[in-house]
Amino acid sequence: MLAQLAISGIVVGSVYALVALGMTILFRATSIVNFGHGEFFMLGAFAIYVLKQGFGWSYPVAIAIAFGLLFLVGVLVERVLIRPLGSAPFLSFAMMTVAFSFLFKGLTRFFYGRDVSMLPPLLNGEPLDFGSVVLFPQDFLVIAGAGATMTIFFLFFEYTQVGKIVQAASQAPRGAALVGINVPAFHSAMWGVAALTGAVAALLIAPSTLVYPDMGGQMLVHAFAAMTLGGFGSLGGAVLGGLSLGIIENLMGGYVSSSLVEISAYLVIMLVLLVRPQGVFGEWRTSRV
Amino acid sequence: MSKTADSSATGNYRVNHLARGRTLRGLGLATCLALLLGLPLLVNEYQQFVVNTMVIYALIAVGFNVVLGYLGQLAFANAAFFGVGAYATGLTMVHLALPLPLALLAAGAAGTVAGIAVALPALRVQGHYLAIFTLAFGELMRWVYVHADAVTFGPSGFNVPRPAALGLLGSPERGKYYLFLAVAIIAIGATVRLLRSRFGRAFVAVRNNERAAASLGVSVARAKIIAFGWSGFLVGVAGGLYALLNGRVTPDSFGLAQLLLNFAIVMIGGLGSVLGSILGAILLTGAPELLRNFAGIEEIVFSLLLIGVLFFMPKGIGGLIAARIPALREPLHRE
Amino acid sequence: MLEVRSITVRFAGLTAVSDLSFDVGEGEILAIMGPNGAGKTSAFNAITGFARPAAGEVLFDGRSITGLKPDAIAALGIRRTFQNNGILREMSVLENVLMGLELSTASSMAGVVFGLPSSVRAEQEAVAAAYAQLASLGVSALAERPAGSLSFGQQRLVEICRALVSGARLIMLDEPAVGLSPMERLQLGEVLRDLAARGIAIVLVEHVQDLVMAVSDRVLVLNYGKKIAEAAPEEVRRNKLVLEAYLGTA
Amino acid sequence: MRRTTAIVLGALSFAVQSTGCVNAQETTSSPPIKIGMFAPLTGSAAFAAKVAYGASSVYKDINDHGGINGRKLELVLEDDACDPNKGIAAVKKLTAQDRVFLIHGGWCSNVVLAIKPEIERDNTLPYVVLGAASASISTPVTANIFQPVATTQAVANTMVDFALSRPDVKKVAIISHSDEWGKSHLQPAIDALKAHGLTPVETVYFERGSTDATSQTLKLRAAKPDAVLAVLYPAELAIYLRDAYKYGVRVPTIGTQGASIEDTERRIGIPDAVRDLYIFYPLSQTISSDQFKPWAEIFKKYYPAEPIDTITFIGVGGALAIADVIKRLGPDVTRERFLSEMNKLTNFDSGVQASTMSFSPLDHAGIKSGNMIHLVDGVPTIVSKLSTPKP
Repeated sequence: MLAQLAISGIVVGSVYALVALGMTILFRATSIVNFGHGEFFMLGAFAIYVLKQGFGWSYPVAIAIAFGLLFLVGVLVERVLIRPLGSAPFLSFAMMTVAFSFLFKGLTRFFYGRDVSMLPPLLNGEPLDFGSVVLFPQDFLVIAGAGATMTIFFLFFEYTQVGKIVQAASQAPRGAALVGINVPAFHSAMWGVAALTGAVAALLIAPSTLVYPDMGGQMLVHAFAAMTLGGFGSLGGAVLGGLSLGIIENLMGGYVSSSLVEISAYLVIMLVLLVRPQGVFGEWRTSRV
Repeated sequence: MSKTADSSATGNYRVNHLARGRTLRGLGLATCLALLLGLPLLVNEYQQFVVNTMVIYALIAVGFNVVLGYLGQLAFANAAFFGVGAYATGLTMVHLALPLPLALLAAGAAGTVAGIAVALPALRVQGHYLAIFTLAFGELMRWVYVHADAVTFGPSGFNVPRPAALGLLGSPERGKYYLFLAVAIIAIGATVRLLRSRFGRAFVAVRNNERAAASLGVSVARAKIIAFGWSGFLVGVAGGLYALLNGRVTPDSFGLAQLLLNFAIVMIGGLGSVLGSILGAILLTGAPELLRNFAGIEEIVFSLLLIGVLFFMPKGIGGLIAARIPALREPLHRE
Repeated sequence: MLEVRSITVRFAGLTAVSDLSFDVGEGEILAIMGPNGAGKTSAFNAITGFARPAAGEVLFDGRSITGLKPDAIAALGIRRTFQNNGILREMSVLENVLMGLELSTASSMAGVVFGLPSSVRAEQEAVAAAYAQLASLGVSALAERPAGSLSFGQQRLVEICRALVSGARLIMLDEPAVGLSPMERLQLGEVLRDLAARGIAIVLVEHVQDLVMAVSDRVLVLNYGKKIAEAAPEEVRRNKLVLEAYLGTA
Repeated sequence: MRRTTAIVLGALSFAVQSTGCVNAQETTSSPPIKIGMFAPLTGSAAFAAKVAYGASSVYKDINDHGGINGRKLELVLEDDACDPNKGIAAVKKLTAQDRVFLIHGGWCSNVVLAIKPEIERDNTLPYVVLGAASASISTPVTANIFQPVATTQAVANTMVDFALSRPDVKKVAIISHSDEWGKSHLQPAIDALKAHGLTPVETVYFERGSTDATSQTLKLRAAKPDAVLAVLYPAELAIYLRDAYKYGVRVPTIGTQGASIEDTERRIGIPDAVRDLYIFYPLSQTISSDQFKPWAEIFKKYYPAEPIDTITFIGVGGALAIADVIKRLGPDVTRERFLSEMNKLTNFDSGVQASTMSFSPLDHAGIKSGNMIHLVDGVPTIVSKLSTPKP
């Protein structure tokens, strides 16, 4: 049972990790904590749903276009809502993200709130038995999809020239501007990438659950918990935090009580921030306050 | 309201310059009070109910503003304080048969305790850490309401007894109105006095610059605890009134939707403005009732309003008033 | 009045101040100079409670204040300014000065909330005292202005006003002349000498030589966290080590 | 402050004027009968707006056929957003401002329970529940509150009876949401099992919005149940069924109303995973059946953009009962007579609901049972007993 709980925890956790990674990238690049990140996930799911079910397009086409759309949404959010705030205080940015999260939720609810929307599974198939552990093909897809996306980000940030410059730009925007980086464009792109990771997470998880306007809230809290656990602003921490959170939830449910599954994330956030605010895996990074 | 405002005006250091403004303001407040007292004669029961809701939200907004606007801390625990207050009033009336005034005090006490509980991490973590912490705290409270069935009656909530005294003035809504109005005037009046005293200045100093504040002898920790505690007290009492207003307390009332509403009211009313908070509450609780025929766009309208405020009037309605009507300017206004 | 006994301050693994000692007496003006990164602000922070010295002791009136919190140190009558933005920008000038009275205003939480006469009176007296202090520095016309909208010179005056109103006996100024016009510098120098004449001790960190030379009784020079000279202004000017420290790094 | 008052008064005068407009339209000699309705048209439960639209298309259809005894029905529909505070405001508006004859409304039980004291206070006002199922709405009985839908009690009883309809089922486990909806089914189900001398071998909670039921399913599997009662919303039901199949919990699963069995199968993508799924079904026939064609057409006529679902028809039985009772009142339509006629309604067959509706002064829970639906060769079919396992 332990092995099964742990493996299933990793499957769910890898989606949390992916969403947390998207938020972390944005935070690293712009010092903005995006309280509307859950809505990127939700919009990603709806984009795929509308293209696949509404327009009747095939999954590959729908997915490709949905990813493109979400990138665009991220860029637009930055251009239209974030950039005009200029050098406003931290509070204003936080509030702006709260505001657009409710805007997106409201718009989606207005158009799709009365439907029960769902996506067909990406992969059908009988469960595969590995002795004490049973997995669906879809589970492999989730791990592989999340794993691949995360690997791409790591390779990009740690090993490419552009990635290193990008990191520099996030740490010292003025210096970056001096060496010729177009910082505003870079910020736009990072918003786009963040929204795109939301869409990837949505693709991995939405076919096995419903698509509904409130689906972002839960995911946001899980991503926060993952980031907090792993140390705010640490890419590796976000991933480790996400995976750990998935396992913690399952172990809580399996060994303690099923009513604790839903608050595991909240408890993790509160405990970590009270006891070790720098995160279990992370180093302390002072944030823009 | 005239009594409250008068005594706070004496504590108001502008007053030396504005002796004439003071008389005018006194007259204005007296008129206002008369209108507020006479209001029930002009409205039907439904409208009275909506007005009662406005009074509660005015109290919530002022309370939330203490932390968000004056202390400048991004805390998302307001819906939790509200819920704690509602549960405290309802449960002490049901389980302990407390009389109404005591049950409301219990709400205030519970809110204060919750406020201080949130202030403690606020001493260690700030900014988005605090925001996330308080978000988690609020959801945890909701989980407690749902799962502590034996005390809280679980997810379906419970009915709050209706004190007979509230029906003495014809309709219970009218009775509630005078009760709510009295509580709100006393509580908001006290808040105004607090904000204009050295305590309020300490809040704003902490918001401005914690290090500078500390160098002036402000205990940052104490200022945060007082602000959060007081905010929790006001919002807790508002929660107690909310329990009475609806006659029923359910966990669902204190979730993210509630938080958005509180947040929007304070932002649109204006950070660091008591008057703005009150007007914001009236606007945002009244507008959905007027727009009943256009249901479904509440979230969209609120969020667009929020965005508009952030772009075009960062000081909200309160800032607008301060710019236009100097007599209504509030000391300690965010500049 | 202030005795600093061989304090050492470490910050993120670096030794910012090492083994620093000095005294300041009533009515004395001590200037601390030194190149950038010499540890001047760290020394300030250690004295005023914003940083904890790794070793050494700070005495005020013969009592150790080492390791006290900033607000507790402020309560003893030590007030400081910050290199930049020590002013509370979003508050009015009057409110800034009132902040100086934070500790001496006797209003209680309950008194304020219930509007008790004693607290109301305490608040009114504070306002009166703040006005009086502004008037004594000749800036009462600024009372209602938001502090953030003032010129740098005016901001310094407000900060000094804020320190004075609290009855501070030691005022520590961190680069007060930054951004000031020559006229304003002269004015500031006059104010400082005035304060010293009233028996207030002043410690200032300053780069602007003419101000330092004009006002200070003694000058202390720091380099790499160490004291390399402490003497009257004219002597320091001729000190070899000091010249090296400045020219060598220039 | 003066502005405050100005805004308040402005708002109120607007509200007063808008009522005036409504009154001005009533010019015919026999005024319409005003029916107030409230439902979650927005918010997280907005999918249930179609319950209100289903019922209101009945009233519209009646009007298009000349009304009742020559009088038209005038419907005032309010949003409650599934929020008690908004629900109370809606009811107060309907009674104090619109002065409706009766109220037919409420999908969310927490809203209905919140307005209950309000309705009790004005005990002449007839209130008929639109779709809310909580058993505590009609138990204990309130003179003017009628519940013409299957209560959670009725649903839970039906589920338990159905699970035990096969003699070898002795160990029953439950997986449930812990919200108001979940718990209002859970307790009656446990009570119903108790009446058969059984206790659930395992009860686990599975929360709304979760994406994985591994820990819950493994716990259920460890208890080795003969049948599982699943008090879950459609999304979570599908997740649970997939995991149950994955981890080899292959016993009959009995679900509450709300989930479409075909959708569930399509979402899981494995026909075998829903082979043993039975879902409580409140209607007399499947909505694709011939008997439901006319109803579907009426609905399409008035709400062409709304999709048709099982829950579209939940409020239809109540609307038909209300219309029937008003018709029996003849020209003398008073609230008092309506309440007394309602109490006399016996074995009223709406043709829509799974069972007939009966009220008496002592019992205002009008519907006592429902159907079970099951996929037979991929076709949703109404069944009455748990079939014996295939070899």
